[in-house]
Amino acid sequence: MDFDFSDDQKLLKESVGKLMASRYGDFEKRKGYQMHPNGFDPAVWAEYAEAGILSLPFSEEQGGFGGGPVETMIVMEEMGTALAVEPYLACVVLSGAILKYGKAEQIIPEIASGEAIVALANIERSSRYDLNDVSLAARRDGDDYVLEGEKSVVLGGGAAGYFIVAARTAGARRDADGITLLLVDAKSPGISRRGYPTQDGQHAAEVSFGSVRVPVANVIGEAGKGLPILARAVDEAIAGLCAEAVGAMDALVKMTVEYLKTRKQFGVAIGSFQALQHRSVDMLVMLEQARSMAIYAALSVDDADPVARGNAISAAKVQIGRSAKFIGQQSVQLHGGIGVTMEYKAGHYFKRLTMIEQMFGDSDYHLRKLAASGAAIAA
Amino acid sequence: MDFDFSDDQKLLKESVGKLMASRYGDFEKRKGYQMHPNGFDPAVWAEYAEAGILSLPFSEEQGGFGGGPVETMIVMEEMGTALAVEPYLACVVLSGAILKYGKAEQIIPEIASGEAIVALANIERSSRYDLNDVSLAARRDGDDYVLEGEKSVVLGGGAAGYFIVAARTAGARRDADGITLLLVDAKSPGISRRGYPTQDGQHAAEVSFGSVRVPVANVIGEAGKGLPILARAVDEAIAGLCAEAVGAMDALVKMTVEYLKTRKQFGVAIGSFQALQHRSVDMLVMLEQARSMAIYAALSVDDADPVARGNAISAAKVQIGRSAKFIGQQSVQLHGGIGVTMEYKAGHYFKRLTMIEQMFGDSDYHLRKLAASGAAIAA
Amino acid sequence: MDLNLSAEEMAFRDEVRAFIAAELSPETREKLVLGREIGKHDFVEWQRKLNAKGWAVPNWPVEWGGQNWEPMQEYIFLDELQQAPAPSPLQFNCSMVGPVIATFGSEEQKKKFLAPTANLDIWWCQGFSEPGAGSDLAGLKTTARREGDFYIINGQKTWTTLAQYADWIFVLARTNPQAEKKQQGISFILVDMKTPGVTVRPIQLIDGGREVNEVWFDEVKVPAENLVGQENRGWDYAKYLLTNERMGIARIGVSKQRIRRIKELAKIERYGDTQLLDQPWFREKLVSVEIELKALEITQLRVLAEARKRGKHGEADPNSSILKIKGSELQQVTTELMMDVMGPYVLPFAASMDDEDRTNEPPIGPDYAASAGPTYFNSRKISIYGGSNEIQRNIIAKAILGF
Amino acid sequence: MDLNLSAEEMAFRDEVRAFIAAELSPETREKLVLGREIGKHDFVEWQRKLNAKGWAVPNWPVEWGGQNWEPMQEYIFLDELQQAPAPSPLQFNCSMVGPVIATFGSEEQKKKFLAPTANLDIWWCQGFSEPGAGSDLAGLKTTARREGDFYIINGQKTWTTLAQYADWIFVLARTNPQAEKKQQGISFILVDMKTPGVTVRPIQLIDGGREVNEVWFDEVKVPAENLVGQENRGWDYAKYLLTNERMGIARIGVSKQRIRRIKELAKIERYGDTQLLDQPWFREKLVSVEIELKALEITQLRVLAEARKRGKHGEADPNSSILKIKGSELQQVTTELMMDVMGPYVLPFAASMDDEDRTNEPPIGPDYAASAGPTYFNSRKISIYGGSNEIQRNIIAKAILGF
Repeated sequence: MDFDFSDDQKLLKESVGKLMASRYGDFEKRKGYQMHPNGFDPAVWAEYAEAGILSLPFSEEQGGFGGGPVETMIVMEEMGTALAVEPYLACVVLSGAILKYGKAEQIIPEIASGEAIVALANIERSSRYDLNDVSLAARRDGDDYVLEGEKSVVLGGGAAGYFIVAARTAGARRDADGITLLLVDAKSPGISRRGYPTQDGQHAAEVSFGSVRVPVANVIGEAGKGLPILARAVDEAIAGLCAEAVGAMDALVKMTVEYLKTRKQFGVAIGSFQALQHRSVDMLVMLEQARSMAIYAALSVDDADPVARGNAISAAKVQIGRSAKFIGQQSVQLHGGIGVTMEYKAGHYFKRLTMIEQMFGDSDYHLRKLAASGAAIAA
Repeated sequence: MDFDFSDDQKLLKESVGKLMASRYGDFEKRKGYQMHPNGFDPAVWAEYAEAGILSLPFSEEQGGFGGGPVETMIVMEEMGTALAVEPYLACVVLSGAILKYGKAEQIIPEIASGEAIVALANIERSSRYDLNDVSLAARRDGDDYVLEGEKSVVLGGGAAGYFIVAARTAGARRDADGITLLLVDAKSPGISRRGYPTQDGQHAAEVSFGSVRVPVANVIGEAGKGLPILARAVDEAIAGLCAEAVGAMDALVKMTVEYLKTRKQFGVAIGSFQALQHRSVDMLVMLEQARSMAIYAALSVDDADPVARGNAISAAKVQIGRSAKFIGQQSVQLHGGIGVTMEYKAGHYFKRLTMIEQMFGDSDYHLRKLAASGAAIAA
Repeated sequence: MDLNLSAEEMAFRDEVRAFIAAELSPETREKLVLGREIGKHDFVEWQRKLNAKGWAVPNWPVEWGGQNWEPMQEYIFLDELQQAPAPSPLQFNCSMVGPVIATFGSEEQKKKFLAPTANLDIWWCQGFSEPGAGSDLAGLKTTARREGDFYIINGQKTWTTLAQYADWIFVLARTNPQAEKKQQGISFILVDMKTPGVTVRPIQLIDGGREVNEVWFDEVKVPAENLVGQENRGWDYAKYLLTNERMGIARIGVSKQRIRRIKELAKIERYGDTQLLDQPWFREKLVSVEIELKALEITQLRVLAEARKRGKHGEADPNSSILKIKGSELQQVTTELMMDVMGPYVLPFAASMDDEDRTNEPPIGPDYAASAGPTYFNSRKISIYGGSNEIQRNIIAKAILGF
Repeated sequence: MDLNLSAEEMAFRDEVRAFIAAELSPETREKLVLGREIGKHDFVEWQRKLNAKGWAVPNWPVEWGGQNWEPMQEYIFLDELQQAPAPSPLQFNCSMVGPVIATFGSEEQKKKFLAPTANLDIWWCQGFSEPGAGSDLAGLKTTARREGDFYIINGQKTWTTLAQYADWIFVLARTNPQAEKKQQGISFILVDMKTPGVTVRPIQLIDGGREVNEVWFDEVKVPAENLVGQENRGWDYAKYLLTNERMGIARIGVSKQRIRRIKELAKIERYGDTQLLDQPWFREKLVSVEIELKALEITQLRVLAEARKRGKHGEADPNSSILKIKGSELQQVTTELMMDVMGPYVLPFAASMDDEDRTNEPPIGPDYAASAGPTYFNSRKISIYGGSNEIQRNIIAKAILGF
C-alpha cells in the first residue's frame, strides 16, 4: 500500500504544473486559445509535444516515455486544474490507447511529435453511451472497406488528421461482435465534418462518411473484434477524466473557500456563517472521496480481468460524477451571482465538471452497469 | 379550492384533540397502556367508542356518523400527535373500509360499540407489500370454506375478535383474481395466534389457520373478487397513515425547535447555530410538503377511478415516507444523545415514523409502482 | 376541503387557456419550448395583447387597469401562462415599479407612467443590486445628491436583467449617507436610460446569454420630480415591491411544462431497443420529481388560501420562502432531467443562445438538444437571485421557527 | 503508487484471519452476525485470547505489551476483526485509559493497572460526558475536592457505555473551579466502581438495549494516588486519549460485513417471483453504497499513509473528521438497507435485545429480521457520539479549510 509518487512522477507533476501555469495562469489566455479554428492554439500543442507529454503513455519502442496510468493521472489532474482546452484526453489518452492495444503503431510518432491529432469516432445518433451500439457500416470491397454513415460528438474531431472509426462489419446494431476499428485518414474522399465548441469550452465534431474507402490494412486489432480494445481505451479515458475532474474540483473548492473568506455581506465575511462553512466541508468530503476513486481508477486500469477493470472504472465514474455535480453546483451557489458569469473562472469549472459527468456515461449509467454486473465493489 | 375544515370538522378536531390530550398528555401514561395484554388499554378504547370515533367512517344506516376521508384525516393526525397505541387504523380505518365496501355490515355495530376489534390478515411470508400475493388456501367444502395457512404481521391481531382473511380460492399465488376476503371469528377452532409488540410500541400478531371452517356466508364482497376491495381499503389506510405521520412530524419538528432553543452548549443555546437553524428549516419544508400530500391523499381516496386513486395514494406515501425519514433522523441528530433514549418522547416519534415508512409499502415500492403505471402525477 | 377548482375558477382557466391558444404567436411559443431566449419583440407583442384584454396588470388598482382578482385567479393566470408556455407580463413593469408608482407615486407620475408601463411602451429595469451588496441589499452605495431641482446619481448597479431593452430604470440610491441605520436614507428614483452618464455593459452568463447587465451612473442628472414618494423612504417601497414579487415565486407551471416536454422527448429518444421513456430508472427519476412538484403545488395553493384570508395587502408571508426554496430546487432538477434525455448531445454548444449571435446553422443532433446544457447552467441562478436560498432559510428560521 | 497490500501485510492479514477463525467462539460470532448485543462474557473471553496472542493492546508501549505496529497493521487488524465479525478489544481499556496510564501514570499505577487492563481483568468505563455537557465536554461540572490524601467526587456522568460491567471508571472532574479557562482545572482520576457513593443507573435506548448508563457520584472518596499525572492537567490527557480513539473511526469493516450479510439475506428473501437480490433497483441501492464505501476505504488508507509519515505520536489529523462523518453515514445507511431486506418483518419487536430480558421464544418471521429495526435505531447514535458530525464539520472548517 503506497500513495506516494516516485521521484520521476514528482518531477513530471512539477514540470507539467509549471507548463500549465505558464499557459493558463492568466485565465484570459484561455479565451484566446478558444478563438483558434479548432478551439485550441497549435502553439500550446507544440509545447506539449516538446515537453514530451504527447508521447508519455507510449512505450519506448513506440517512441514514447513508457508512462503508465499514474503518469496519465498526473497530467490529467494538472489539465483539470488549468481547465486546459487541448484535445489531450481525446488524442493521447483515448485514441492513443486504441493504437497501443490495437497494435497500430504506425502513427504514434505523428501523435508524439504533435503533427497529427487522432480522434475516436464511435458515438452515433442513438447509441448514447453503449460502446456496442454501432450501426455505421463498413462494407468489404476488395482490399478496402467502404464506410457509410455518421458519427457524432467526436472529441477533438475538428482538428483530427486521422479518425479511428468504430464500424460494423458484421452482426446487428447492438451485437458485441462484428465491430471493427479502422484508422481513417481525415483527408479521405467522402469525409465531411463540422467542428463546433462544446459547452465546456472544448471542441468536437460531427463527421459523416459517404462511401469512404479505407484499406483493409488500416484495421486496428482484428476485424470484427474491436469492442474489447474500444472498451479498454474508454476505461483508460474515464480514468484520465476522473483525474481531470479531481484537478478541477480541487481548484474549485479552494477558490470557493477563498471567496467565502474575502466576500463581505452584512458587514462580515460570508465565510463566517456556519451554514456556508459546513457546506464547504461537505464539498471537501466529496472532493476527497473523488480523489480516492480517481486513484482507484488509475490503479485498476491495467487489471488483467476486463470485467474487474470495467467495474472499478464504473465505480470511480459514479463517485466522480456525484462529487462533480455537488461541488459544481454548490460552488456556484456559494459564489452567488458572480458564479454564473462568463468572466469568472468558477462557472467554467462548473461547466467542465458538468460535461465530465455526462461523458462516457453518466453516474446513473455506470451505476446501472455495475448493478447489472453484480460485482462486489467493496464487500 | 378550499383548505378549510367545515364547522363540524373543526368541532371533531377539537374534541378528538381534547380526548387525546387527556389520555396522552402525560407521556408516562402511554407506557402504562402498553403494559396491557394486547398493547393498549381497553378503557381508552371504550372512550373512543363513547366519543363516537369508532363509528365515525360508517354511514348513518350502518350506525355511524358518515364521516369521510377528511374526518379520518383529522382523527389520524391527532393520533399521530399523541403517538396513540390503539388499533384505530387497523380496525376502524382498514378493516372498517373492507366491511363498508364489501357490504359486510353485520359486525359494524360491534366495532362502533368497541365490543370487537377486527383485524386484516393479508401479509404472508413472501408477499412483502404485494396485495395480490396470497397463498393461504380456502378450500370449498359444502357450505364452508376451510382455511389452511399462515398470516403475518396482522395489525391489531392480538386483540382481534374477528379476522378478515385474504385467502386464495382460485388461481396461482400472484394472480389478481381468485382472492376471497373472509370474515372469520377469532374463536373458530384451528386458529392460533401469537401477539407481540411492534418496534413502534404498537401491536400485531402472527396467526395460523389449521383447517379453520368458515361459512360461505362470511364471504366479504364476492368470492374470488376480493382484491379491488382490499386495494381500496389499503389505500384508505395509507391516507390515514399519512395523516398520522403528519401529526407525528408536526409534533416532532416543534419539539426539536423547542429543544434547540433551550439546550445550551458552549454557553449559548444551540439553536443559535446557523447550521442547526437551517436544518430545522429543511425539516419544516419536508413537513409542509408532507402535509400537502396527506391532504392530497385524503381528497383522492374517493376517486372513482381506482388507478387514479392508487396513483395519488402512492405519490402521497412516497412523499410522507421521505419526509418521515428526514424529519425522524434529523430530529434525533439535533437532540443528540437524549434523542436515542427510551425515556424521551422524540425517539418514539422517530420509531413510529420509521415504521410508517415501511407499512403498506415503503417509498421505493410506491415509487416503482408509480413508475410502472406511467401515471402523470404533476404534469 | 376541496382540491378541485370551483366552476368559476374552471371557467376562468378555460378562458385564459383559450386566449393564449388564440393569441400567442407560434414563434414566441416555439422559442420558449425549445429553451431559447425570447427577444424584446416577443415580450412587447404579447404584453400588448394581454393589455388589450385587460390582463397585463391585473394586480394594479382597478382605476389603472387592475382586475381585482382573487389570489387564486392570479395564480391560475400565471400558471396557465407558464404551462402554455407563454411569456409572463414583464415583472419589472407589472409586479415592481407599476404597483409602487400606483401606491406611492405622485398623480403626475401615475398619469405619465402607468398606462405606458402597462402597455410595455416603456420597458423598465430594476436598479437595486450592487457589486458589493448582493443578498445584503440595504448595503447599497449608489448615491443621489440633491442639487436644486435635480438629483445627481453616481454609482453602479449590477445583475440588471434586460437593461439592454430598457427605456427607464427604477433605482435605489442613498440620499442620506448619515442615516443611522443602513436601511434609512435610501430613495426610490426613476431614471430615463437615455440620460447622459448612464452606461449599460452586458454581463455574459455561463449559458452564453446576455440577459443581465451592469449599469453605471456617472453624474447622472435626474429631475427631482422623478423621486417616488418621500425622500429617504425608498427602502419601504422596495420592501413593498419585493412582497409583490412573491406571487408565483415557485414557478410551478414552468416545471410542469418542462416535465411534459421531457416526456415528449423521452418518447423520441431511444435507449437501447426501447424508448427512453420506457426505461424504469428514467421513469422513477421523473415520477420522483413529479411527486415533489405535486406536493409543492398543493403547498402553494395552501399559501394562497391563507393569503386570501389575510386580504391582499397583508404582510409578506414567510411561507413563500418555502415556495422559493423548493420551487427553485425543482426548476433546477427538471433541467438536469432534460440533460439526461439528451445523452451525449448535451455537449455541443450551438453558437450562442441569444438573439443577436444566432446563426442559421442546422442543429447538431436533435434540434431540442442545444438548450439542455445552457438551461441547466442558467438555472443555477434561480436559487441565488431574489434572495438566495440561504437567505430564505434565514427568513424562515426567524419568522416561522422563531430562532 | 500501489493499492495492494505488501507481501508482509498480506501475510499479517492472513495470520489475523486464521487466528480469528480458530479462536473466536461461534456463539459470539453468531450474536454479532444476527445483530444481537454481546455480553460481558463474550468480550472477556475474546480479549483474553487476544491478549494471550499479544494482540490485545498492540498500540501500547512495548514494555507493557505493545507491538509497535505500523498504522497499516493496526488498521488491518481492526478491519479483520470487524469483518469477521469479532469484538474489538475493549476500547475503554485498550485505546483510552491504558495509553493514558502508560504515558502519564505513575510507576505504581502502571504496575497496578496495565496488565489487568490488557487482560480485561479490570473492565473500565469512561466518565467524561455529563448531562449539561455533550459536545461541549470542557463544560463539565463534576467536582473533585481535595481533602487530605483523598479526593471527594460529586457529580453526574452520562452516556457511560457498559458501566454495568465496569470495575473501574476513569473520570474527568473539576479540581480547580476558579481556573481561568474551562479547559483548565480539570483532573483525570481513577475510581473503583465499588466505592461507596457510586451509583449506576441504566439508560434504555430506543432499540430496547441498555448499553449506556448514568453514573452518579455522591461524596465519593478516592485515594489521591488515583490521580493520573498532574492535578488540573486532565484536559491534556483527555485530548491525548481522544486522539487514540480515532484509529478505525470509520469502522469500514463493520459496513463491509453488513453489506455482505445483506447480500446473503437478499438471496434468501423473495421478491415477487425472484430473489430480492435479483431486483435491479435493490442492486443499484446496494452498489451505490458500496461505491461510497470503497471510496472511504481508500480515503482511510490515505490518511493512514499520512499518519505513517508523521510518526505515531503526531497531532490528531483533522482528516479523521472526514472519516468520522462519512463512516458514520455509511454505517447508518447499511442499517437502512438491512431494513429494506426485511420488508414487513421489520415491524415485530422481539422481546428485548439485551441479554437479561432475552426470552427463548422462536423468532417472528425469519430469525435474522428481529435486529434490523433496533440496529437502525441504535445506529443513529453513531453520528452523535464521539463528537457529533456537526462538531466534526466545525473541526474541518477550522483546521483544514482555515475558516
